[in-house]
Amino acid sequence: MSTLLKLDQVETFIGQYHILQGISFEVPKGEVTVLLGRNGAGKTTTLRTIMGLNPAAKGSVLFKGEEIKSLPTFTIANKGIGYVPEDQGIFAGLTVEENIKVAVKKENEETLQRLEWILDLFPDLKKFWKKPGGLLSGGQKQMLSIARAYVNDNELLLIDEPSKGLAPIVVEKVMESIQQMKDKTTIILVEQNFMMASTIGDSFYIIDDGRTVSNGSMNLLREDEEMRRKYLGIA
Amino acid sequence: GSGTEKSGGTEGKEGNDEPKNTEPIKIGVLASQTGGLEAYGKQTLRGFELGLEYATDGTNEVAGRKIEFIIEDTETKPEVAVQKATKLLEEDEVDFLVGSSSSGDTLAVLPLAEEYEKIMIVEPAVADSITGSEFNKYIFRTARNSSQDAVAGAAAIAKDGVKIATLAPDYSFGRDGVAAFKEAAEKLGAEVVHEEYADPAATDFTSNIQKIIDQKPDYLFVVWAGANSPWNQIADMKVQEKGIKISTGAPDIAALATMEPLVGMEGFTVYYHDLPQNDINKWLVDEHKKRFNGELPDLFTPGGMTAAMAIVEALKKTEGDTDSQKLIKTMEGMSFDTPKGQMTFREEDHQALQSLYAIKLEKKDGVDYPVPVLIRELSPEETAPPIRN
Amino acid sequence: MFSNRMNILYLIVAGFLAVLPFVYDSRSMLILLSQVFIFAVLAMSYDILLGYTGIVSFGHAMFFGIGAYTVGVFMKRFEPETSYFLLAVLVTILLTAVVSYFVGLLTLRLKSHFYAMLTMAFAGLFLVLAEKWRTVTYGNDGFTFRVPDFLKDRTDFYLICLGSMVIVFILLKRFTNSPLGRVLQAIRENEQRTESLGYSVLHYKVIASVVSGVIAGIAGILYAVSLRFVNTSVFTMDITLDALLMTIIGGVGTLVGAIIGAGIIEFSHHWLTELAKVHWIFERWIIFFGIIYILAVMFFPMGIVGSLQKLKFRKKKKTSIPVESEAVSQGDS
Amino acid sequence: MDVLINLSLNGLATGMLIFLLAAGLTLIFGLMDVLNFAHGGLFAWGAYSGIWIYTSTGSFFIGIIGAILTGMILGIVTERWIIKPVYGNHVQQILITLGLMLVLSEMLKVVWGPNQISAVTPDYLSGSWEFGGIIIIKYRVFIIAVGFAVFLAVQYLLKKTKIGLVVRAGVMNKEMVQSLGVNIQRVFMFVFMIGAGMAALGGMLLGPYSGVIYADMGMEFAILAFIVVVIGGMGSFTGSVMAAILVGLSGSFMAYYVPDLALAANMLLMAVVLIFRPQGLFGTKG
Amino acid sequence: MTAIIETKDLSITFGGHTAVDSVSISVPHNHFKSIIGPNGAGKTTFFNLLSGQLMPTNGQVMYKGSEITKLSPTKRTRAGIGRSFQITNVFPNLTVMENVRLAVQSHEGVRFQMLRHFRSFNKFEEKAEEWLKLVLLDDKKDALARNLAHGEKRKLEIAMLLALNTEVLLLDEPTAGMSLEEVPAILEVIRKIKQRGDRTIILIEHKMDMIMDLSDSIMVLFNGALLADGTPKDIMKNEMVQSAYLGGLHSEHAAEA
Ligand SMILES: Nc1ncnc2c1ncn2[C@@H]1O[C@H](COP(=O)(O)OP(=O)(O)OP(=O)(O)O)[C@@H](O)[C@H]1O
Ligand SMILES: Nc1ncnc2c1ncn2[C@@H]1O[C@H](COP(=O)(O)OP(=O)(O)OP(=O)(O)O)[C@@H](O)[C@H]1O
Ligand SMILES: [Mg+2]
Ligand SMILES: [Mg+2]
Repeated sequence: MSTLLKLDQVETFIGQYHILQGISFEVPKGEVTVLLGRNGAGKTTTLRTIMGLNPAAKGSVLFKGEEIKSLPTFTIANKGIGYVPEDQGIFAGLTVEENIKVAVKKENEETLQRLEWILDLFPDLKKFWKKPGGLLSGGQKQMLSIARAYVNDNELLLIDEPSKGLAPIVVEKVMESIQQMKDKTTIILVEQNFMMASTIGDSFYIIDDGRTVSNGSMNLLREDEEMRRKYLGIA
Repeated sequence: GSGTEKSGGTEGKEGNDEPKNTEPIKIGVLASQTGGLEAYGKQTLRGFELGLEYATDGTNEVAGRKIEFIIEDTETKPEVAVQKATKLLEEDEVDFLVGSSSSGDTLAVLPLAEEYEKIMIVEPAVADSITGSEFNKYIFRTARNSSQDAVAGAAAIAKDGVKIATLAPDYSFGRDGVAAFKEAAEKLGAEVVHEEYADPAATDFTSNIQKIIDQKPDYLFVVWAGANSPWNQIADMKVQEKGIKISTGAPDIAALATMEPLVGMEGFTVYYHDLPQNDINKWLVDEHKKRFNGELPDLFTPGGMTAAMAIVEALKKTEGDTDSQKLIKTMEGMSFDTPKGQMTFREEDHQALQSLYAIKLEKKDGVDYPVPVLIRELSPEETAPPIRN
Repeated sequence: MFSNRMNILYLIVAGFLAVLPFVYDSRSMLILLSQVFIFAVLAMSYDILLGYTGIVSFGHAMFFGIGAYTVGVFMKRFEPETSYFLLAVLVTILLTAVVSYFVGLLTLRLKSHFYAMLTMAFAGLFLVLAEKWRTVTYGNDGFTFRVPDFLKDRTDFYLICLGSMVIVFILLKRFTNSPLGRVLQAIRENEQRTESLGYSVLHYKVIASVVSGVIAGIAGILYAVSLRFVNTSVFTMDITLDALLMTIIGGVGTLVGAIIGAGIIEFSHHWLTELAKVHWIFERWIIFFGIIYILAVMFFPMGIVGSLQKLKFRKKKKTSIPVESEAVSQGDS
Repeated sequence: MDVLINLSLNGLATGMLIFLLAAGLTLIFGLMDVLNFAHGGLFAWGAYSGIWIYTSTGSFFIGIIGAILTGMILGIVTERWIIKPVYGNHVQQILITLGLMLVLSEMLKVVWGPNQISAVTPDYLSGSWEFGGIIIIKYRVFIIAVGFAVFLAVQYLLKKTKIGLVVRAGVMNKEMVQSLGVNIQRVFMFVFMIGAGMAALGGMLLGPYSGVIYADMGMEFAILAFIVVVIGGMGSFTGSVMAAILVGLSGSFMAYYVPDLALAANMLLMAVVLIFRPQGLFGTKG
Repeated sequence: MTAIIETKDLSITFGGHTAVDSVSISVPHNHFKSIIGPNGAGKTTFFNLLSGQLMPTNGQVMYKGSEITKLSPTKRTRAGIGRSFQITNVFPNLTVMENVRLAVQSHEGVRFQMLRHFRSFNKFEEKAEEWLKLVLLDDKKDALARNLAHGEKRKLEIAMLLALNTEVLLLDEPTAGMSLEEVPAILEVIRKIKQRGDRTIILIEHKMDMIMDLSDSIMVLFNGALLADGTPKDIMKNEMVQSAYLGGLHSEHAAEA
């Protein structure tokens, strides 16, 4: 299987702070790669670096073999990368419909179909179609944020803690949806919900203090209690 | 204050004890070189310079003393005017102040003239209160004041039985002007049937004009200043077609250009370059054209010249003595020549009485704005305003 | 109070300014500096609103004007004596407190721009009042008045302005560093959260509005006394904008910034107009003045003081631990 | 009756003119949330360049086009150099745009001199019709027509394209719209350019309305534009039209019926609207 | 046991949509109650009604026997109802320390003190530091709140609530986004407070193991209405809860537990 995205010794500064100090990983096409790590480890910053929101100062970010490190965010997005930020990034004053409309890149049949699929997945969004995004409940915002990323035909999705604030049954649905998309879309997932991460993840990377410190296949982690304890503090 | 004693004292001594003083005489000129009244400030300054030259026959000297002048920009802000005036008085130790373009700036400076006991020639600020309620004896005004304008305006149109409505901007200038006009017009037997005051910054004057039309006066007398003006709308509302004649003061050339719709109106003016027929004015027009590539002197150019001429005249009389008390005595009642004929500082309020001109706006070939054409000269006696100090 | 280097620096500067008139005898410099002090007081009062409570007011001239007119009218109507002057100060404090209280109550519930515009409307109404109440105010031309003897001498007046500025600075420094001041900053950051911490936001905002209004009124008094003249210009938007510009150029939320801003604007104004006489290029000096504003934003995005603080901080802590001092809120105390 | 009709018509026309002045600001301030104090400078430049082109070519129409182009070019330059670094920061916006305002209005004097300049209506638009006591000024009818046209055009732009949405989203969360693949900088520049063009158009049309243009017209009318945008409700185009007409009508009626308060008309109107509707006429709560 | 918080027919409608629908509950003193329910069920809204951020369209809120339905959030906080927010809600440009210090200051009732230097209230800072230690955030006390990672902000949010030291604690998904490793520590803090036995806690969470572990009782909201209110065991057995909230995976999970 080919590599869709490859980070090599990426270092990122925010202001004068050296946040990422050496992140390297490869994301094989069609797989779910999970980033794990403590609060403040640099998971979110890694995703933001890929998106060009906190551009990397050193190292390389290759998407389909092309260096995207210093491209502007919108260009990166238009290469087929979707992003669900950890704070959801809802446009509070826009309705659910408008939030999605802003995201849509091509208004064609396919998009409509995907939209239908999304609304089946999250019926709440349909119910509150004309409601300002800012008035949604926490979980509904999360759904909207995911929906916005799903509505386009993206090759790569960066999803930052999707399960946060979602009811268990919805978490399950999101997991299913990720499975369904797998053939077309590659996913990088940051997730604290280990049950979810371990169920749908194919491989994992652990980030600590701005560095990738360990990686392997998810099966490995599921079985290796030692490693879980060491990096994740769970048995 | 300490400043007062210092400058006042030494000056007095020098003036009295040493008759052969050869130190230069200094004049501080305050004018708006930036801001809204910039155009007026420039006219005053050009006039002033020409005036000094004319009055001293090009020597810039009087009674053996050189005359120097220092120009300061008030920016049309009272606090700047005070700063600059103080600088002139304190640091440059000027003997006279001249200025300024705005009434507000001038009013703010008046107390300084008194504090430092220096003569201030007010030019071209028009507020009545300068020679009225705010007057002090160091103030002399070569400019005409609002009341003189108003009296001239009245003289141009008011007669027994004439019904007049007025339109003025709703601030001091407009209110003062109309009050003075009303007094003068009623003295001449006319009746002011309606006073309309409009927001000077309004985009739309039609409501005000509508009201005036409703009153069916014979004349509409307009007191106006500032770029935003009602002329267009007066024409659009067909005021003249309704038999209401318009009268107002003719402004400077730039503003005359906006008065196209009022061709034919009768009013008055302070100055237009071909109105006063005398040698001084002829010289002014010629020199001005020569020096400023063909430009004509405008509304306030002769005023600047007049201020300079008044100072030189007074100094000639005191033989170069700049003692203020002596100067005041000399200047009270003093008559002097100006581009607008002879003027006289009235003893009571130091207002220069002067000629104004009843005119009619006419279209002239080769001139792209309506031109004020003389109907008759209004003599200084005729336009003398009431004494209000 | 005088515990660290910054305070010693302030003390030195204040001391220097206090002896200046006795060693450097330039009247226009004194007047210019007095002007700086007066506007510094105004700008500091504005900083309480903008920098510490996070509200932009377009109507600050209202309080400045009330102060200016009160003292003007008192001196004109009654005798220019110290007792009447003190009475005028008292009346100003009262009037500005009452007006800022009610205007505060009426306006502070509004959100940002709407608040700004409503204050502008109120200031506009005061302007019209000053214009129309001609028997007292003499309309827009205004009037001159005499001042009590102790305010006449420029040096004395200079010292009074300097003293006022120093006192206002110390008081406001205390005020902003007090527990109450800290709550104001919390309101600036997150109003709703402050509320749910158990602070009633409106009370605090009204207090800020009153404090700021009263001090602006005092600046107005000094201003009118310095001119011995008052006209409607004290109520115009220009005054508010001046306060705003000085605060921003100096750095919002720092108080010293307001003083420095006042100095920068008054002095660059002064120098530019001087230059205008030297070279024709500077005849349109206002263009250069405008360029100064633009450059100020580009090079000192957080205002002079704010940006310097940030710089100083960077030098001190060049580390990878993402720790940052309260550059914005804590000021220099 | 005639009086009422006259007052209403003139109020409406003035309102439409004010709308034209404010329309650009509705985009720049209302929608993009940029406190642009240089807006007055933009429409003063529109007025000067437009009138200058009009008097030198003799064609009013070319003058209008010229004004709009001038405005758009200035808009692009302004956005690129002045506004871009300060999006989202009101405090910096105030300072930098006030600086720009000074530069713009002083530059007018450098280019065209400090004097006021007269602006005449083209022959085919000057004069008025009179029906009984009702006077209809031709130029005002023209203004009303242009006002409506601009309103419809912008309304179309905002409603039928994603631009309005994208701008609003961009103001709320710039990073997020970019993450969704939108080049928000280009969109902002485009909208700013349109706003500046409309400001210039408004300035140009104001010229013949009052017969004169002058360098300080900018600040004077900019305040009016701000009033309109705020009482209309930030970012609501319909709100702006309504507010502008309200300002026009209230000015017209107050000048006639309560002249003593005419000076305070706009401020009173704004105070009343904001006290009773703190979010503006067409603003959404919260 | 007397009720400390009671609601009677509490309802709120947003333009036709009833987010909380006639909910009547009663929470005894020093009780630990959890609220579960699908997304959009009205849990947060219910909190908003308790803490005063929203006013109900109908019904009453009672606190210690007296009605507080119309009281402002400020007054309720002072009366002893503190809350944390689901969407992180802190003072972004103040330091972590200052964020907590403000809460301590409020708890100490120092409100309109305007001339004393804030640093003279040293004990506030000491107190604040203690709270920060408790939530494992003391190493970040000088950082600006906005520069914290998401999980760190959640801890700050909790510290601020704890610093208010109120009798009633309303916790809205306190551990959402917190890392696996640190959740136990926060749980421990909550557990300790519970064990002290002088606080009433109402918790909204989607983490079932946590809820099962801590709660004395659980109430379930569905479409705004109160579906069930009972012991954890009873609630887990409820079929509706299983099918519409927990879903397949979790039922197994619950069964295991
Ligand atoms: N703007 C910023 N300025 C300074 N430090 C920052 C900034 N943004 C993030 N940091 C710091 O960078 C580190 C990494 O943050 P990041 O958000 O990537 O962590 P994370 O792994 O996503 O954590 P979490 O699980 O809590 O979301 C944290 O210590 C955080 O405090
Ligand atoms: N201010 C408001 N205006 C309009 N609707 C609102 C408002 N607040 C909440 N709602 C609606 O009320 C419903 C309940 O929202 P609430 O936030 O209480 O849900 P929740 O149970 O906390 O959900 P979650 O688990 O996702 O946080 C939602 O459908 C939401 O859209
Ligand atoms: Mg994160
Ligand atoms: Mg919730």
